[in-house]
Amino acid sequence: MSADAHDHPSFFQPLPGTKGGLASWLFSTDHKRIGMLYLYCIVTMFLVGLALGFLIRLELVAPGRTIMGPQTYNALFTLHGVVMIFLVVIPSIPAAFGNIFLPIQIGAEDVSFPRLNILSWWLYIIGAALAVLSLVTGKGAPDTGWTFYVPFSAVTTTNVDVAVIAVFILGFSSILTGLNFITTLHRLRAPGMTWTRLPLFCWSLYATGWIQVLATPILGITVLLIFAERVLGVGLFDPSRGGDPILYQHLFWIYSHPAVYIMILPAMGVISEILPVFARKPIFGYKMIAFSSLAIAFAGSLVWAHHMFVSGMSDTAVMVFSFLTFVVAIPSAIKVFNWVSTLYKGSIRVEPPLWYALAFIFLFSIGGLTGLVLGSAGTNVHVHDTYFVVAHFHYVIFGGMGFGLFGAMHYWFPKIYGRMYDKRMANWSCLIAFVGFNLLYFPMFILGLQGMPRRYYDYLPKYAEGHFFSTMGSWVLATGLLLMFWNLWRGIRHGKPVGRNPWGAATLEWMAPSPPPHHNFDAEPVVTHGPYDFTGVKPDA
Amino acid sequence: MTGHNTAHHAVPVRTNLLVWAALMVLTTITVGVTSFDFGFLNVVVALTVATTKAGLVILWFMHLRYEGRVIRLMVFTAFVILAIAIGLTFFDVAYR
Amino acid sequence: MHEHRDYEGAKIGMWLFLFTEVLLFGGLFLLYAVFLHRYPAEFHAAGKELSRTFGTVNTVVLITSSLFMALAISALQRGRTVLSQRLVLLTVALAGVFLVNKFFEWNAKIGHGIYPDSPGLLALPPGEMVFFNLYYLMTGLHGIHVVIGGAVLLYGWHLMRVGRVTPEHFVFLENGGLYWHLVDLVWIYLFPLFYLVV
Amino acid sequence: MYPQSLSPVQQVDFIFTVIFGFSVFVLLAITATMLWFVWHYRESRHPVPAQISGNVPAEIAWTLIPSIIVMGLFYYGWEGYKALRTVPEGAMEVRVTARMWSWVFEYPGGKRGSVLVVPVDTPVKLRMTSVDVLHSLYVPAFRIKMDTVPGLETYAWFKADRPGEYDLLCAEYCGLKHANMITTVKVVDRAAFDAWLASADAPGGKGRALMETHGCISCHSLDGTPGVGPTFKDLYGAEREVALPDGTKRKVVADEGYLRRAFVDPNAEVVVGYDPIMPSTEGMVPPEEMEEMLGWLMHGNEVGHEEGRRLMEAEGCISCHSTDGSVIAGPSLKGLWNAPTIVLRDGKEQQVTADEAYLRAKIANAPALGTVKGFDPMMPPYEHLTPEQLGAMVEYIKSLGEHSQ
Repeated sequence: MSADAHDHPSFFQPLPGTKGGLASWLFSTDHKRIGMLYLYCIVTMFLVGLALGFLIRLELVAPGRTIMGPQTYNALFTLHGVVMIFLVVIPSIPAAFGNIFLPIQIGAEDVSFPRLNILSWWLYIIGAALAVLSLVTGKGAPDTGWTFYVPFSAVTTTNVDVAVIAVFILGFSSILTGLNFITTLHRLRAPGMTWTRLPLFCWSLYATGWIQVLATPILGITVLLIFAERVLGVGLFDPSRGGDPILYQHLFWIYSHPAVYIMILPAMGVISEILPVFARKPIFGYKMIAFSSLAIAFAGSLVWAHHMFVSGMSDTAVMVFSFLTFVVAIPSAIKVFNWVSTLYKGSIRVEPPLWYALAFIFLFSIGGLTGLVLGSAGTNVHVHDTYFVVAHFHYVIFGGMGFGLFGAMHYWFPKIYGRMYDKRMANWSCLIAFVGFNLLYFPMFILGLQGMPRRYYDYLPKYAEGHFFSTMGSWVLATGLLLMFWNLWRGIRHGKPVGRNPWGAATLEWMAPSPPPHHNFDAEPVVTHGPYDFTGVKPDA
Repeated sequence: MTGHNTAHHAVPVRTNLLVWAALMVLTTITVGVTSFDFGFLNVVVALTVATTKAGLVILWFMHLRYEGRVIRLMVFTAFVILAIAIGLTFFDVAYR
Repeated sequence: MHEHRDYEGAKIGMWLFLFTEVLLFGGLFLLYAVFLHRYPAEFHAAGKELSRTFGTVNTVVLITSSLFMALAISALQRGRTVLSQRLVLLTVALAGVFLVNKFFEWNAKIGHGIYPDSPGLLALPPGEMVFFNLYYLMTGLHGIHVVIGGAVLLYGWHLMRVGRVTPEHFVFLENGGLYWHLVDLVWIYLFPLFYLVV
Repeated sequence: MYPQSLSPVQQVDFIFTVIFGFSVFVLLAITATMLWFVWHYRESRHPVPAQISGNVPAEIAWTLIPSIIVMGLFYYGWEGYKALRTVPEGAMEVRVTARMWSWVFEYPGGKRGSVLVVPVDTPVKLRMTSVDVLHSLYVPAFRIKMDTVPGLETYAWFKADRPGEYDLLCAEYCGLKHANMITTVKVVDRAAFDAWLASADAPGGKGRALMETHGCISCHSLDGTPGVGPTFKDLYGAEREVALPDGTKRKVVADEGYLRRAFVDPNAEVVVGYDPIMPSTEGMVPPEEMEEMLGWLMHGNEVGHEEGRRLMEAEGCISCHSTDGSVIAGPSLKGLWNAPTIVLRDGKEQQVTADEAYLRAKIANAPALGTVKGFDPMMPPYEHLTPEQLGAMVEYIKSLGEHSQ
């Protein structure tokens, strides 16, 4: 631990006069401890999801049966989706790093509702437990895909009931986090922390919070309707009862498209933090980036039906939603241009977090640009529900949010633990993961263009080559990621101790000791300059 | 943060009673007009009355009239998003 | 842990929570709008099956309960704790009246063999099936909110009695009141949509 | 560029090319710029950063220019979509029914099959629906994809410009055998198509059709159910008791001679239990047509295994019920005949035997008969099947062997 630890007991240590122990974590209302609980749960769940994805790829290495039967395969990709989307990607950056750093970045002691915060984590755990329960109870693991499309999800005999309740509870957990962050940002900013001095990470969490609050309830009612259809026979999506299955898709995507921005916006926030620190200059166009977060959050809630161009929806709706989809591309493009410009005439120190940020920009650009193919109505028809889509969203979500998360881990690691990981190893793991990632997902674009539909247990021999390379890529990627986690794990225990501000960053969390003490600051800080004003700020490591 | 509760505006009893009376009158109207048939306007009339009633409840009973700009803007945003969700869905269902 | 006394923050949080409730019902309102558009005649026919009297009485009951709630807050702000307590109890009592009413209404319908998945319902035309399914879902979900709202207000009453909600610190009751008004608000829309739909 | 003169496939491919070209350019530009900045402005080479916090004209430029470009992309994308959705006049219509996990294509005139056969250079409009869950008809070669939705008719169209065989896949996840819901679009020349369409695949061919034309079927069932007159099922060669006009009864064998007599003078020997009300066909039916019908009664009426197998493949039965004893989504047809079976019906277990009556009823309306224990209730009803088609299927099941033990 660093020298600071003697003066201020860090949040890892028990509060003076208390016992500590597991209960002091599980029922803690300290935002940092809750954030750490989330972080460890999310990393665990990520490894589970990774293993599931690895098995899926292994099955697809060659046509025909390889290691499992079709029912197992269908359950696996459903589980991979549910775990990755609801247990990893949606909470990931906001619930882990948002919880730990949002209050510190604005100079607050905690979030507005600390008890709701721990409740939110408990709901997450209950949701995760129910998701696991759905595998071992009832008539087998859900086999619907994470989208739970009706009528299939209404007629399959697998245990969809428990799974949708799990999703409902996880949604509630997400809502509480968003609600907490919005209120915190409105009410608990330190003196001098005006909205235009807010770190961009906080701006992105603010925009995310709004999506969580306004979109998630729609998912809640949608999954409840599946439950009602299965258990009570309320057939609002059942055509034989006057219902309409396409309406399910509307409701589902009214949430799930904005949810994509719940996933990516916080990662964009992380990148906006990392780039100026390592370029040693202010972020290019602060207001534009902050505003584009809000613009993405708003415009992102207008485009849901671009997932439904071939669903049987009206052609008019296709035109409207295709148009709006192209509109939402613009704020994302602005962000990318501003990030690249931030590097212009900087004094760039290449450290592991920056590598992850650069990888993010590259992978997210591919994801975004292939989104144009999907947003364009004519081309969407051909690639919809093919491997092209699988590749596209893995580039956006894994390449974007995933590498953003890894970037955040490497960036804030010394702050959380007061130690530094092995930087050489971190660079290598980033490179291996990057190569593996592209080897895994790039062939999927080609497979999709050739007409390989997604969610196929088996495939025609003409797609064998692409699948083979893709599976190879999954091995390389897994190697890179395991190396990365191992390196971080070793860093926690044996890393070189560091001081308060090893990167020379200017946001408030770097003024607190590493690791931060229980109440974050000795005295309430007064903010006098912007978050990316590096004049006089020096790295102290 | 602010430790006490001075900013609160106690709504006069009279105002509350007036709002209640207005809500009752609107309820009578909306039940009463069902004996007339305005065709498709029936729904419009019913929803206009309902929205007026909702406005009264939000502004006075829920004190939105006395809240600051932040909360008002938030309420507005929430209803706009709901309206967008319903409105854009009709690009599908109305043209299918 | 130390207590936050940020009333404005608590209210913002409550409003945000209310938005989630609005959007939760919003999904169902969306479905209602679409199906009304698709089956206007069937909705008209099915709407006639519901008792307008029950609906109107319940509307009056809920609006009046909302008035009592608003009066309870005003009374508390003026320091008249006992009056406020009584008004809260009156509000909860009206919630009970609403639920009893609702019980008889549902009971009558179920007695006629009209409830989700019943043979009687499945024999109806598709549009009417949708109408009744929506009716049970939306009024059912609303009913659950009435129960929760009543429970929250009862707890608020208890807090007043033990002196944890006071004329100085009443944000719990105020937020409980906001929740209760929201329940009223949802009913203000449900009433014309189901009982007066023509 | 005159998009009107392009086929939808060419038009869509054109948009692909444009978007990919644009994307590759942007990606390379961003990546190269980024890496060059990182290298050029590295700390050791550029120790003092310039304090630039923005540049409004540049930001406006890279807001406006992409906006204009993406609007252009939207326009071309929409044009391509319109081409995919605008069916030329006079397109041949084929009805598509998707079900777990097979396709049924129904042509004008009622011919049905599980492979989509179309003539070359002819626009084909597919009018699609589903009987169970969502599926999606996807033919990569024609760039078309459209969900099939229960309770809704959707459409897609294409024009094949050269003969050949193309994959037709299901693109919307639909359960266990989603990946096997693949069939073929067979594009053939016009003459071959016409010949194929005209080829009879209804059992019995012309004689059977004439039976319908002359209204015989309305009184004489084909599946054994009693009607106004005796059933045709298993009639040829059977022994029957008949009543003569004078009231005496005797036994006859329904051989060729009897059948001929029955055509000409039907009320001379009436099967006991029926009224003598059939009009004579003499003068009503040309002799050669009578011969056709007679021929069908004697030979065509024996439903063959081949026919049953063909039907069960066309209707997609085989995609859930194996013929080799393995279990897919439903019980195997092998050894099913007369097998004791436990079905769950209204929550109760019942013991039934897979006999003729059960199998016919089960195929025609599975949901009404409950579910075989251990399987999911997912088999849709097949109400469009005629009694003799059901008979053919049962015959085929019989041919796969009786339940042993």
